Amino acid sequence: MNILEVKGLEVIRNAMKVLTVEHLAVAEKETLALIGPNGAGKSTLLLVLSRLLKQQAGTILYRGQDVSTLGDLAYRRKIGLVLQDPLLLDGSVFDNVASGLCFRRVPKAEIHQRVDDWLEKLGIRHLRNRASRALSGGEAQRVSLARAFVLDPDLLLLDEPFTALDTPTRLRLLEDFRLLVRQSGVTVIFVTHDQNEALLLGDRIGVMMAGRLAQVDQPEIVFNAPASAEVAEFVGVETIIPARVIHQAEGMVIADTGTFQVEVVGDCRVGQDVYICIRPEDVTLLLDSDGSSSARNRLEGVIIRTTPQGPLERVVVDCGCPIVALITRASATQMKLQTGTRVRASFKASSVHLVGR
Amino acid sequence: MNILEVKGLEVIRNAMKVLTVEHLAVAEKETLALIGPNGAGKSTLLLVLSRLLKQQAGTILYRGQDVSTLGDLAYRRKIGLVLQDPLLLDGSVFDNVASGLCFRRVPKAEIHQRVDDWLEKLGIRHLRNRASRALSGGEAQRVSLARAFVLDPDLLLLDEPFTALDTPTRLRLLEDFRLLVRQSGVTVIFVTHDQNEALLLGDRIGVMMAGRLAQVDQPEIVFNAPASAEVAEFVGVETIIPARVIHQAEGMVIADTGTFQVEVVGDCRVGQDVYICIRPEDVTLLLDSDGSSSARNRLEGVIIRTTPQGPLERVVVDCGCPIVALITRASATQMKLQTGTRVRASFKASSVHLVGR
Amino acid sequence: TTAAPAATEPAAQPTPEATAIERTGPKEIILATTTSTRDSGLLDVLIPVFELQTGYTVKMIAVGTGQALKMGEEGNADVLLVHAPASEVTFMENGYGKDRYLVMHNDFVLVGPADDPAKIKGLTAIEAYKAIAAAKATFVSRGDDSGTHKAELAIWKKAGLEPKTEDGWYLSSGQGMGDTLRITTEKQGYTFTDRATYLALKDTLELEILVEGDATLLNIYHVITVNPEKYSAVLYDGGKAFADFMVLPDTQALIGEFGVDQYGSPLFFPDAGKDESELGL
Amino acid sequence: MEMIWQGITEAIRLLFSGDPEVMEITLLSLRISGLATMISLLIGMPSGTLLALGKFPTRKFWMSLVNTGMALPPVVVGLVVSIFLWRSGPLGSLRLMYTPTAIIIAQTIIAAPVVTGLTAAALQQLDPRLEQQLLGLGATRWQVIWALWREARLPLLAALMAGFGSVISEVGASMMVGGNLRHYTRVLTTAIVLENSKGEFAIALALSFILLLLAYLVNLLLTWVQQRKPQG
Amino acid sequence: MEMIWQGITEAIRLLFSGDPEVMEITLLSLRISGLATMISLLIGMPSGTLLALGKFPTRKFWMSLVNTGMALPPVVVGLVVSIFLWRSGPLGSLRLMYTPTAIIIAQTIIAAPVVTGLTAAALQQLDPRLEQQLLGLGATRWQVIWALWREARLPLLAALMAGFGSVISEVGASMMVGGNLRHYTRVLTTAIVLENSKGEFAIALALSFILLLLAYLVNLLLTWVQQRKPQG
Ligand SMILES: Nc1ncnc2c1ncn2[C@@H]1O[C@H](COP(=O)(O)OP(=O)(O)OP(=O)(O)O)[C@@H](O)[C@H]1O
Ligand SMILES: Nc1ncnc2c1ncn2[C@@H]1O[C@H](COP(=O)(O)OP(=O)(O)OP(=O)(O)O)[C@@H](O)[C@H]1O
Ligand SMILES: [Mg+2]
Ligand SMILES: [Mg+2]
Repeated sequence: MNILEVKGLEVIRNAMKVLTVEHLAVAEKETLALIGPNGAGKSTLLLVLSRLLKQQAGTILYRGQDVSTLGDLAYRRKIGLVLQDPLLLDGSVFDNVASGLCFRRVPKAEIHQRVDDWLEKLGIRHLRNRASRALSGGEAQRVSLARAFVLDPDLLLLDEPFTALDTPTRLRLLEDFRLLVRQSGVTVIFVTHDQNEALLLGDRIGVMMAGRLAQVDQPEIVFNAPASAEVAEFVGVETIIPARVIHQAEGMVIADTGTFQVEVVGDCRVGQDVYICIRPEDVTLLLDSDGSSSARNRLEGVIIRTTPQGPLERVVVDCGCPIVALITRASATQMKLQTGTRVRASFKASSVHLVGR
Repeated sequence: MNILEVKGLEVIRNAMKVLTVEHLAVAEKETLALIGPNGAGKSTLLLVLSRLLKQQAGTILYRGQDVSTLGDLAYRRKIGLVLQDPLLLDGSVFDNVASGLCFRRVPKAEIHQRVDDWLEKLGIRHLRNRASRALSGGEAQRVSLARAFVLDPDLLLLDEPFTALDTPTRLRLLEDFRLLVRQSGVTVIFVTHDQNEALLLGDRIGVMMAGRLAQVDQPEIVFNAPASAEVAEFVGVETIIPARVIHQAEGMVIADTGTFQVEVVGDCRVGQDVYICIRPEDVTLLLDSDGSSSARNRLEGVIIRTTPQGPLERVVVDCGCPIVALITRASATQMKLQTGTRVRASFKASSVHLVGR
Repeated sequence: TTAAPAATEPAAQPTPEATAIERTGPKEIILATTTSTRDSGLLDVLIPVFELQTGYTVKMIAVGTGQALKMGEEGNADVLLVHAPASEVTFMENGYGKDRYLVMHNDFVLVGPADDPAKIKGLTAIEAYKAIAAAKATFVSRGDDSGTHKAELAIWKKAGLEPKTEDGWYLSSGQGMGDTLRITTEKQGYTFTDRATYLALKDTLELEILVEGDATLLNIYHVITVNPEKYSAVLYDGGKAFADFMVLPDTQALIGEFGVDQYGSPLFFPDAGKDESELGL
Repeated sequence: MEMIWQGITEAIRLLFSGDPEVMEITLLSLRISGLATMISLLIGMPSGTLLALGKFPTRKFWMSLVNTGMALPPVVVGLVVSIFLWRSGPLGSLRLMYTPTAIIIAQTIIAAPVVTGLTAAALQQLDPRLEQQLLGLGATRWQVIWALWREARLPLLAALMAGFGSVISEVGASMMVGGNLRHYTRVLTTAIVLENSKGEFAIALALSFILLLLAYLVNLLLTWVQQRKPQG
Repeated sequence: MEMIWQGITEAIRLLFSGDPEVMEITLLSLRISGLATMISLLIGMPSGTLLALGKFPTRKFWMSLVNTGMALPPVVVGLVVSIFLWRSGPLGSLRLMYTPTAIIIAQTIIAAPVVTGLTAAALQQLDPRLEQQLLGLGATRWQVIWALWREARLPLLAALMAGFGSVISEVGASMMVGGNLRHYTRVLTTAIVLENSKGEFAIALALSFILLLLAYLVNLLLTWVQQRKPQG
């Protein structure tokens, strides 16, 4: 059953239509990650879902019931909300984390217990009696998280909840959070700019673009089979080349870019104009001298740029048009890749995705 | 010549000593990335460096001159500052970006030109006349960045400047920013929680821990040869095993963990208690059946967990004590790695680092 | 502030219960009077005696004569103690008042700086006014339609003059006698005042009596009960009791003695039972 | 100058001799103005909150009306209240004229707009997203208001002080509707005017000092409350 | 009740007939109170800013003094100013007593603490990091203050209105130090008191309405300025 269902939503802010959601359903116990460019309307969607911003059109159903008939308060008491800014109240850290429980008139002893529990989990127990105005950015964010988590809600709406946290804490928290979500069966909708987070936590990922949900799907599908060139670009498909389908047979398609031809697993009408989308991590680089590979597509080219990207190296190869590959630093060093090196970029027919244009 | 030099700095906030920096020198045109856990004192350091918080002890030299004799205003007019929160002024986006130039009484025409230029570069030209109160989080952050960049300062102090930006924008901006920094020769000190950012932009990386600079060094050294186990843990060295040096000869050391022995390129006294530090991306996994490898260290074990991490897979292998490896999704699929699979974890003697305990 | 005898205090203590009874009970009357009678302290002596004798509580509201008469016209007061005979007659003729008794008089004086620039000392009031106008010496008028103001205007009229504030030397203070005297001191001008107020404030002023004892300078006080037929809310019995009290021989004696120990001479002269014509009007 | 010293000496003497009449006047002032301030708070804080947080079309009009009300002259209030409370007025039958109650009514009319206007200004200055955050935490309307009041307690206390200040110090209305009746409606300001018009400047000054002292003490008390709260 | 209608009718008549005396009194009120408010702004905004942003040890003490000053009774101010300006007083030789200047002095003493206190409260309510951000952008002290004033312009305008309101509406001080001299120091409030004491309630009410109208117009003007600014 869907815990939340949105139909025909339209939101106008500042005399501009900033959000249009025809339909969105979030299942019980599901975690939906929202990603998208700045100003796409992600925060606006969370605000509307928590009834803090009234929509100009459309309905929101909570467990099948229209929230406007359910009553805002009753509905809000079922959700936990973390806004993009921590917005702490004047008072101690404890006061802040306890505030939602106080509003719900939870007995004092229980409040203490639950708050301390969460302060501990978020590693801010030592800040318990600190004034909320005297916290660092990350500390404030943790307080804001504790404040929502302590409520033990049915639905968590989180707006970039982990951004200000340091990396080890974030990784640990992501892990803990994933377990917690699985165990408690809470439904989560969260906004993130970190695609790893979306991949790790999201049962589904929603990509918002210019006020619309451009795609809502399983992470693998969003990342590997984006619905449009824009989505593809946004989710890190770095090689996007316009092409035309010239052959189609047995679930295999050949697309021609003008410079080279690419074999793709898929189903497209001959003559259709498409974009060829290839994720950089799906591109393997071989030195000219190297042996064979099982990949069907092999393009020769020259490296025009390499940039480090975490433990990986991002390599741009000019094969007529630029193709981007992401390879481990180890292979890059081993193969002595540098600008000017001639390489062959190879990728499987199954890791190429075509979107219409 | 050092543009900035800090000596014997001590800062007390809230009756607690939150910052102690014995010495820190930042060279002209250098980019220093500050990383560290939440509450470590990174923001505090930037505040002190921009003379917005007075230190209780210590001096700050700007181009060899004590800033307290230079005068706060004259000094501040040489720097560009982005605080952790955007803190925009009431008014339009244009007003905000122009504010620093207005304070400096730059001619109006020039202000318009420079502001528009930066609005364009940061992709917020369309928001030029928008009220600053009606921006999304990422939009506000971009305004805050434009506001500092437009000043064309000698020294940029940036506190988590790119956090709220969406991934493609952030990547593009990082690239642009790197070029800009190189071209303009501006000195940059920036705080980040994204170690990639630190790696990509930082000429050196400073690791702050509990109010102290635990290590300041080239990125490779910080990441591969952390100064202590804490730093190691913080910079993503996931395998940290206590051991004792049992043999030393010709720049090679053998350390014994009790369960197994590890060969390390390095120089340590026999009998010394150390931690063995191995970065996950330096660990290769081989199936039992696989052939040889040039790596000196090979440990057998069973996979106890795999988690996706972006385009990579994080694999924890129990070899008596857990060893963490980061491998491409492609290899993981190819090798059919999953919990329970028996594998050999192998790593080069040169990619192991020992820190004293 | 401690002029009232201690014995009268219980009757007026604002205890909560007492307040409640007073507010609703018929034994509480409102006396509207002029500021001069209050500022001189005379009523602070008389009212406690009245309250003790009759059991009534008096709310003495000190306002301008104009406002006092207006309060009577609208039934907002039960009894008036005022000194503007001409207006009082109109008031009675219009049926707003029921009883009107002559109570007492004192006199008006012309005061001015010791150096007396217009040289009016010893002149009659009318001559003095003419001299002031001729010299364009500063003259401060009350200008508030009070009894004093009306008396002052009557003399100007008799002198055949009609000074205007636009002329510059004739000022209109629009305030009570005390403040007008103070302004006169500051401006080193002349003013027309009742003797009682002048004597009460003499120490803080730099003014001297220059003209006095003229028949035109009489200041006559009447007590008037408000006609209950116009407004049923008016407490005629109480008002009448107060009016009667004011003309009692004992009260009249008190009036006559008031101020003697402080100023060496009485401030008011009891006139109960006399005819107005006896006072030379 | 010398008069001011006399006034101070006299004030000290009056205070320490415990002159019963001065005590009575002082306590009455405190009681009347305190009560008027309380009632103004009861009226002004909710209305100010409504003006600041409410979203109704006539909000701006009401706001400028309230701001005008902040400049309501005590004499005008005194006059209008008199017209209502006089026997000839529509509420004459209540016999409230020239009672402490009448002063309280007039002072409430004076202080309520002050408290309302400053409450609204205080709340409007808060980050509007704070209200959202509170609602998001499951607060009821009342809990949101309560929390916002806590956040804005500094300017709200300033509003309270301004309200109290405006009534303890006004004289026009108290004089008109109270009548300055000895032992009954004579408060500090009306007593000062009386002593002044009697030429008793030293006593007037002494009463003035007592009045200022009173204001200062109330003020200290509120500042103390204000400083103490954050720990609560 | 009926009297109030009479008052309104009378007010309209006086306004539209352009009665020269009413015009004169109104303009004088506006001029005196406007000037006093200006001077109070010149004194109060800097001092309030200093109190809010300064970091000196006696700050709290000064703050409570200013708060007390907000409750400064006009009659007390009138009395003390009188004592100074009387011929017998230390400034007697300036011959300022019973002149418009005297009223301006007294009203300034009344309004300055109001403006100071509300300015301080307004600035204290801002995010303290805003000051840091401005300094970080290279603003001079003055530029920081100017920018913070812009940020807090809503409550600052409220402070201005409160200051103007407190002087246009007070009567005690104007009466005492101005003397209510016709054509010279008679302002709206003192004229109201006079007409009231004459029993001319309708005219008193009419003048009251004019006074309120004036306050409302000034208020509308300021609200309009306030609404207009953000575009600037
Ligand atoms: N308070 C506001 N008033 C009016 N318009 C707003 C307001 N806040 C945001 N907007 C506009 O609404 C649109 C959507 O904003 P929203 O905050 O939902 O974006 P977002 O997807 O959360 O972006 P970000 O990743 O930067 O947080 C943007 O165009 C933004 O400029
Ligand atoms: N305004 C303040 N007053 C007092 N103490 C503060 C204040 N701000 C931060 N602190 C404390 O000072 C220490 C350092 O804070 P700082 O903001 O420098 O941390 P940070 O390294 O920037 O952390 P983060 O990554 O969370 O932003 C922390 O312990 C914090 O609690
Ligand atoms: Mg957002
Ligand atoms: Mg920080």
